[in-house]
Amino acid sequence: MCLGVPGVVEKIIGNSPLERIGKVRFGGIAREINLSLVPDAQVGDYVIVHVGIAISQIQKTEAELVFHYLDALKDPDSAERS
Amino acid sequence: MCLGVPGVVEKIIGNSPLERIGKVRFGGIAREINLSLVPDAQVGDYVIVHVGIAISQIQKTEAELVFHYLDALKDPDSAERS
Amino acid sequence: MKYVDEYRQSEYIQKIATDISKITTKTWRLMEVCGGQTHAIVRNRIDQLLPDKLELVHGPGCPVCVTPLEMVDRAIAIAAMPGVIFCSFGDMLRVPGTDSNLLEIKATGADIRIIYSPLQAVQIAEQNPTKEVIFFAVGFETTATANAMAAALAKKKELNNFSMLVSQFLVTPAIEAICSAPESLVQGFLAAGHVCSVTGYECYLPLTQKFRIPIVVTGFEPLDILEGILHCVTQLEQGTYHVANQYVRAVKKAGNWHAQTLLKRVFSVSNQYWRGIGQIPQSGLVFNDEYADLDAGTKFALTAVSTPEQGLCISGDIMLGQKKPYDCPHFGKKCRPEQPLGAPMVSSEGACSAYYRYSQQEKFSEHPMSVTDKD
Amino acid sequence: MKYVDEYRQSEYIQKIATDISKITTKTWRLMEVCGGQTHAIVRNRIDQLLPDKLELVHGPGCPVCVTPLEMVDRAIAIAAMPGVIFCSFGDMLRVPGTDSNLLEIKATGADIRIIYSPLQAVQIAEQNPTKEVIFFAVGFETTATANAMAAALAKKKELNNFSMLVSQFLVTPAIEAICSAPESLVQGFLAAGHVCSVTGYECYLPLTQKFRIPIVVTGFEPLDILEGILHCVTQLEQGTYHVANQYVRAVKKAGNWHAQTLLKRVFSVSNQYWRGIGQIPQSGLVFNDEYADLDAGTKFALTAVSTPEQGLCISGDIMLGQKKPYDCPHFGKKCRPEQPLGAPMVSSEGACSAYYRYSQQEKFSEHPMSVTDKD
Amino acid sequence: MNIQCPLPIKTEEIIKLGHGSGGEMTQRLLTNYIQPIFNNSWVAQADDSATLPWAADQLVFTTDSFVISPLFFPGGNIGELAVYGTVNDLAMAGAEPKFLSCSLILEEGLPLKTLKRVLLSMASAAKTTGVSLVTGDTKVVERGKGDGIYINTSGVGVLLSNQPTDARQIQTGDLILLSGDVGRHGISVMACREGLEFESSLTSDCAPLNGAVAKLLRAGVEIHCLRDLTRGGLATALVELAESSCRGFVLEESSIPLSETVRGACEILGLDPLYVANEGRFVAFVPERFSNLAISILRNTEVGASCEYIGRVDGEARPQVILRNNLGCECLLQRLPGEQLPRIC
Amino acid sequence: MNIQCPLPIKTEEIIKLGHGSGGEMTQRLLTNYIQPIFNNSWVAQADDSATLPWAADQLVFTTDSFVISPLFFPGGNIGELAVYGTVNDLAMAGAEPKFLSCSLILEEGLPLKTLKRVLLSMASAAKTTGVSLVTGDTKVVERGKGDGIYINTSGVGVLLSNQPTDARQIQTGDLILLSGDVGRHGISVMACREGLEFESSLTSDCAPLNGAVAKLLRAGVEIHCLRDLTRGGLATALVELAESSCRGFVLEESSIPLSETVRGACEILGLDPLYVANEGRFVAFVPERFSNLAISILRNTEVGASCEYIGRVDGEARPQVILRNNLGCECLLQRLPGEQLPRIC
Ligand code: SF4
Ligand code: SF4
Ligand SMILES: [Mg+2]
Ligand SMILES: [Mg+2]
Ligand SMILES: [Mg+2]
Ligand SMILES: [Mg+2]
Ligand SMILES: [Mg+2]
Ligand SMILES: [Mg+2]
Ligand SMILES: [Mg+2]
Ligand SMILES: [Mg+2]
Ligand SMILES: [Mg+2]
Ligand SMILES: [Mg+2]
Repeated sequence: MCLGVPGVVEKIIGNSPLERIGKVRFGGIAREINLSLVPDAQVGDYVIVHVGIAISQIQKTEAELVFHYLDALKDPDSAERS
Repeated sequence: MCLGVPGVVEKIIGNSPLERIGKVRFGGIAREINLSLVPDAQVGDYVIVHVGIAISQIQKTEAELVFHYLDALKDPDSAERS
Repeated sequence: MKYVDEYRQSEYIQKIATDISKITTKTWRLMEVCGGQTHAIVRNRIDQLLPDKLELVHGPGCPVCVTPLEMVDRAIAIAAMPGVIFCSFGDMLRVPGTDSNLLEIKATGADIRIIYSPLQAVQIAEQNPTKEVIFFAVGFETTATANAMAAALAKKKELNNFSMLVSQFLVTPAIEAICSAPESLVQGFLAAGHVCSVTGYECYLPLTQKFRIPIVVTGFEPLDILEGILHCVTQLEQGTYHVANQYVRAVKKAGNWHAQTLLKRVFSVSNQYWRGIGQIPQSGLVFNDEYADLDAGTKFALTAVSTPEQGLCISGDIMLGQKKPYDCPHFGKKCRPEQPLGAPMVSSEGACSAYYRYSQQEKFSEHPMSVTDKD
Repeated sequence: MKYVDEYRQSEYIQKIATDISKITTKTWRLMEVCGGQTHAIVRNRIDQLLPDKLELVHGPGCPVCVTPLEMVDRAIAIAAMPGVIFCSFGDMLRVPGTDSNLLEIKATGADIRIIYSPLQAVQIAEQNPTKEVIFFAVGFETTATANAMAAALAKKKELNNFSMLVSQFLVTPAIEAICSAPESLVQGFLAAGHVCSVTGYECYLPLTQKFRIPIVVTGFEPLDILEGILHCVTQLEQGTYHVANQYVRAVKKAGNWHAQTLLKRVFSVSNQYWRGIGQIPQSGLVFNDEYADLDAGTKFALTAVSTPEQGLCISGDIMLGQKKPYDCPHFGKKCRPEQPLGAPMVSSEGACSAYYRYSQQEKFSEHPMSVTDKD
Repeated sequence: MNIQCPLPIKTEEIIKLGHGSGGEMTQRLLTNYIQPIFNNSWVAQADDSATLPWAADQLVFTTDSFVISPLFFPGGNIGELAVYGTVNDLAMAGAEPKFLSCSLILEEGLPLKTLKRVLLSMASAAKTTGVSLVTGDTKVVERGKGDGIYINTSGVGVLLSNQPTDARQIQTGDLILLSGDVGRHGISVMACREGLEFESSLTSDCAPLNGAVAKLLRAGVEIHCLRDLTRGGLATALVELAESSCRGFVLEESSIPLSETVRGACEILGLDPLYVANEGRFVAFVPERFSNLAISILRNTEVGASCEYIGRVDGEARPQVILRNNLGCECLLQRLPGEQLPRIC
Repeated sequence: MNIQCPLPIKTEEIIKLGHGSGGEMTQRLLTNYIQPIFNNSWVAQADDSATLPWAADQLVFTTDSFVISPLFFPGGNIGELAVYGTVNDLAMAGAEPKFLSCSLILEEGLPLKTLKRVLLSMASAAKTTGVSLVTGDTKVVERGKGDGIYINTSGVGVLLSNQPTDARQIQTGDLILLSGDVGRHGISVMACREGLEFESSLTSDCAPLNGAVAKLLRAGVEIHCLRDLTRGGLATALVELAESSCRGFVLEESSIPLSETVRGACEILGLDPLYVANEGRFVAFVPERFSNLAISILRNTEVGASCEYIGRVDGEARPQVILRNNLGCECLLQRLPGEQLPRIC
């Protein structure tokens, strides 16, 4: 369950309690999203959005780990992952 | 004002106060009509109906007067009406 | 149909018309009081059967025409409220208010129901307990009787979501007002048969004497109207003035006692404003105290709104018999049935509308079809 | 789209799939806990990339599938009331109740609104003060967080025409229940990444130890799921069992503190009945006392109605990983997406529906198009 | 608050939005209802259009949408009406109706059995009139955005005669033949409308006119113009023709057939029967030399049994319609401004 | 109780029931709106049908009703849609569209200026596509029984080629040419729907396809089948064709054009873009030897600028559609049961 879609924060619009609102872009579209649960997310950050509410912020460095591993796989000797 | 249409009482359906109801026929159609204001009207009698309520009962004899007069007019000597 | 067909037979009609022509020696101006009479006359073109010397003028007896502008505005405001079912006779829907009419309000979403009988409004209230049901109770004595029946029934059924916006008129004070006007040109009256079935015609006796003018109660079929005219012209030619009853088959001198009792039980006489004419003392019927809770005017108190009549429409002059629709500069131009400027153009028995619909053949060159309009 | 496209690249997918095949030496049965994972697997036919020895079974993580029949009946009864606006996510509309479903009730006139976010339901309540607005708050921890936000906002705005019919489930007790079942064949779990973004995964640590079973938190993109499988199979082949987090970019060990705080502010843990499975202790979330006035279950007290589950649907066995949709005798016959017999056939990520839609190519001869049905 | 009805009554099989989605439910509607009921090779192909044989160098094309409430009324239903209405418009152009399209706008919640009844009526009406329903479309609108069923039918036909048949052919001296009594359709529909209900055995005049027209034309009757009477009644149809033809018509009220039922209803509601709707009546403009032939043929058809000559085209060029009434007076007939509303006075 | 607003705001000029009565108001609608805007000799005659010249021995006939909400959406409106939709159905039969009918179902309360905008769009769409709107009908339904405007258009056209163009002509080895990216119409309409609103610069793909089809056919491209993608999207259209042709199709997901906007919207709403509605896209089944010619012609048209070959007709006879996805897996495409609803998971 729980469709979660990554989007980038384009603007912070409101900031009252329970109503930290931002404009978040998903590919070619943008929508107002409640950012109250990701208080650290700033313009340019990516968040995971579920039913109109951001539930977590994407960690850039962690996101790249898998690709480092996969790119390394080209080298048949390093097929083992830490 | 006051469209009034003559119809014949075909049936008495209800008889509570303010709700003396009868089926009244007008040419090829029939409709339920409130007969409370014409308490003497019985099946076979003609009544004048205005907006669903009978406001008076037609007097058969009186209705014929004009035709007696007109029929008499044929006779040029009796053109004067009483 | 019995009691209808006989009164439309060509042969009898011709006889009586001939009779009228025979006895008419001078110019006479008669007023048919009631819109129903006007309708019968113009629809059947009875005018074509009368000698040129006789002129028929149209009276104020059309509730659609005389209901005050302010009352129409009030009806529109109530009908536009949410949670309301507004019930009205079909003819009231096109009457122009200051800015709109009921048909337009309906088109923008108001729940407005066209009913055939006031008793249906009571039924609708019973069936819709969560809605406020308001009935637009317009009319003269005849319809007021039916309205009173609806009120009494609602009371009996203890409905508290039902009320009536009343705009009711009495014929006798209107006739008196017309006779009293110094400029009045009316020489005889054809009184409304259906009103008299309720009221009787004793009330006319003092008027004939006071104004020395004949009053003839007539039915609404062509033969009734012609016979009424014959009675009236006969009196005029003979210089007499009394009340005659042409509509003997349905009208008794004392009227309908049951109807009168019911009317009195629910309503009291009051002053009344007539659209286009003005205030006429003791010419209206409003709820009496016992029925005051059914008064939609009180239940839905309207912040007083000044709705002065527009200057364009000369309906007052027309209803008082002083002018004909043709005399109105707007007739058939700015004012047409599909776009009425005044109430007499609305109902098909309103004087202007009746003239418009059935008299166009004389003035084809001004045919409205050729008028291009914004619409 | 960033953080989407990278995880769907064919080249990486092939690499990781090859990796999985390389290390798999025995038959393993893994359960993907969440309907979103099922959807990604079946929609993309990820099963075609896996060695025959690996079997994926579908878990109970679809709120559409596990919401009790009685709750659906209750939703239908409330939605059918006059004066009500009933708000729901799109997927709940086709779930079969005892005699009907929300889509049918809508078709017969109920005001049912499909919303994208619980916050819209609050907005609708604000905009319609004369109506009762009820939101069907189904979901696991992730959606429950959003539901809690809606409740807190409604409270803050002092709306008294807003309430929520809650049917909320917790994942951890369900995993524990599956592991505890003596007949369980599941050897490893792919845990739901979005649930864990809220809850974190510390709660899984005792489970891996108690049942000696690997649990891998995964995202929902094809690459996420494959990497999760790789992690899980690696552990199984090595005979280890611990919690691994594949979805590192979005899930922290401790989860989202703000979300957890909000959840606790509004809801408390309770026993919960799961459709097809039965009661699981401490596996639900209901309003705590402070928010009890928002509970539609209390506000619209339903005269207790016994709604025993029908015997036909074997959804419980399917959700517990004991049977596959193909094992159900009704699958694709009496039970089809346009006419579901059980909840797993309803939502496109319900196990039966997913199998139906994307697996027909193996059994064309039974193609439902050729089934003539009354409809 | 307590809910009265713990569970909703089992809903019958009804139209849902999904039936209009273009997916599996739409497909089932097509294969289980439309195709077996309309049953011809074109609808069986289930294309978005039909490719039809055509052997004429002219084509008569017409369209009408039907939005009647109630859907079923004494003597007919919306399905029949939709087929006959378009067939009649083709017949009125002097054409033989060939092919019809059928486009449905269904309101969410419509019982499928109601739809089936309507479709069966359409199929049988098509059979009666010799047309095929060859192409169609189905849309579903949300509850409260429709009224059960709206149907559009469009039709194509071939001309039956080389003589053009339209208002511009009307000539001075033509007689006006009315195919039967007027107002039945409007009054029989009104009789079952909420609030105006009355008792009567009246049925709608709803009927196909192409058979009668074909008989007249094939017998060599010269017809200058044909017009079916619909929404605005006899009066409106004639006013329109007077304008289009730039001729004046004179009618005799006494010769216009009218049933006692229609009269009674019009009296109590304050309506004029000449403006009440019809669905199976027409007027034909016939030169005097064909008048006996025309009436004798029409009298022998089912739809024309009570036909009458009701007037003639006047020498005078004024485009107007005069009704000479039973009292011997002349009334000008005009279009009504809008709908005819029941009157109280 | 006190009435807030003592007098209602002056209503703008709106549609009333009288406009559908067949009387004077209907006439004015015709003479002030329909006739001057559609402006051709057939509507000027104001008959109930149009008699049209026809110089072919076949006739392609189609109909569609348009019930879209909102009436105006980014990149188009219901009027354009109604003309293009029917023109496209004719084009898809390999026909040159000739004449269209226009039947309006108007809801009481519709502003006349909205109607005018829609009619002007229809007239201009007709001009663009070279068809004439020759016959029509107008009905008015009570408030709450419609949704502003419903439009039915039916159309007739003549075949452009002697080769039949329909599902039964599809042959093994045919390439499937898709005229452009999918899902624009559905998503741009959804973007302005209450509750799902999102920001995007997306416009509907709503466009006429007859020009492009005519170019292909006139250049001698052999086309076995044409189908425009409408309600059920690309997937539903292809499933239908697979069934009608009794052939299997294999598609490459990577070659199906899709805009970033449509992708984004589909991700957040949980929709599958292959099932989202289009109004200006089509697929053509082309034998391999014409594939270069076909794509080079289509690329040079406005509606086909982003066209691509997306798959081919399989040798195997199973009537099914297989999508080979970006991961190299094969998915069977099927009709959806009903409408696609937004998902949460
Ligand atoms: S024509 Fe119109 S403006 Fe003139 S008096 Fe009559 S209603 Fe009034
Ligand atoms: S196929 Fe249908 S009946 Fe069988 S388990 Fe799945 S949902 Fe239940
Ligand atoms: Mg037509
Ligand atoms: Mg027609
Ligand atoms: Mg016609
Ligand atoms: Mg279609
Ligand atoms: Mg409805
Ligand atoms: Mg079509
Ligand atoms: Mg189409
Ligand atoms: Mg198409
Ligand atoms: Mg028409
Ligand atoms: Mg609406």
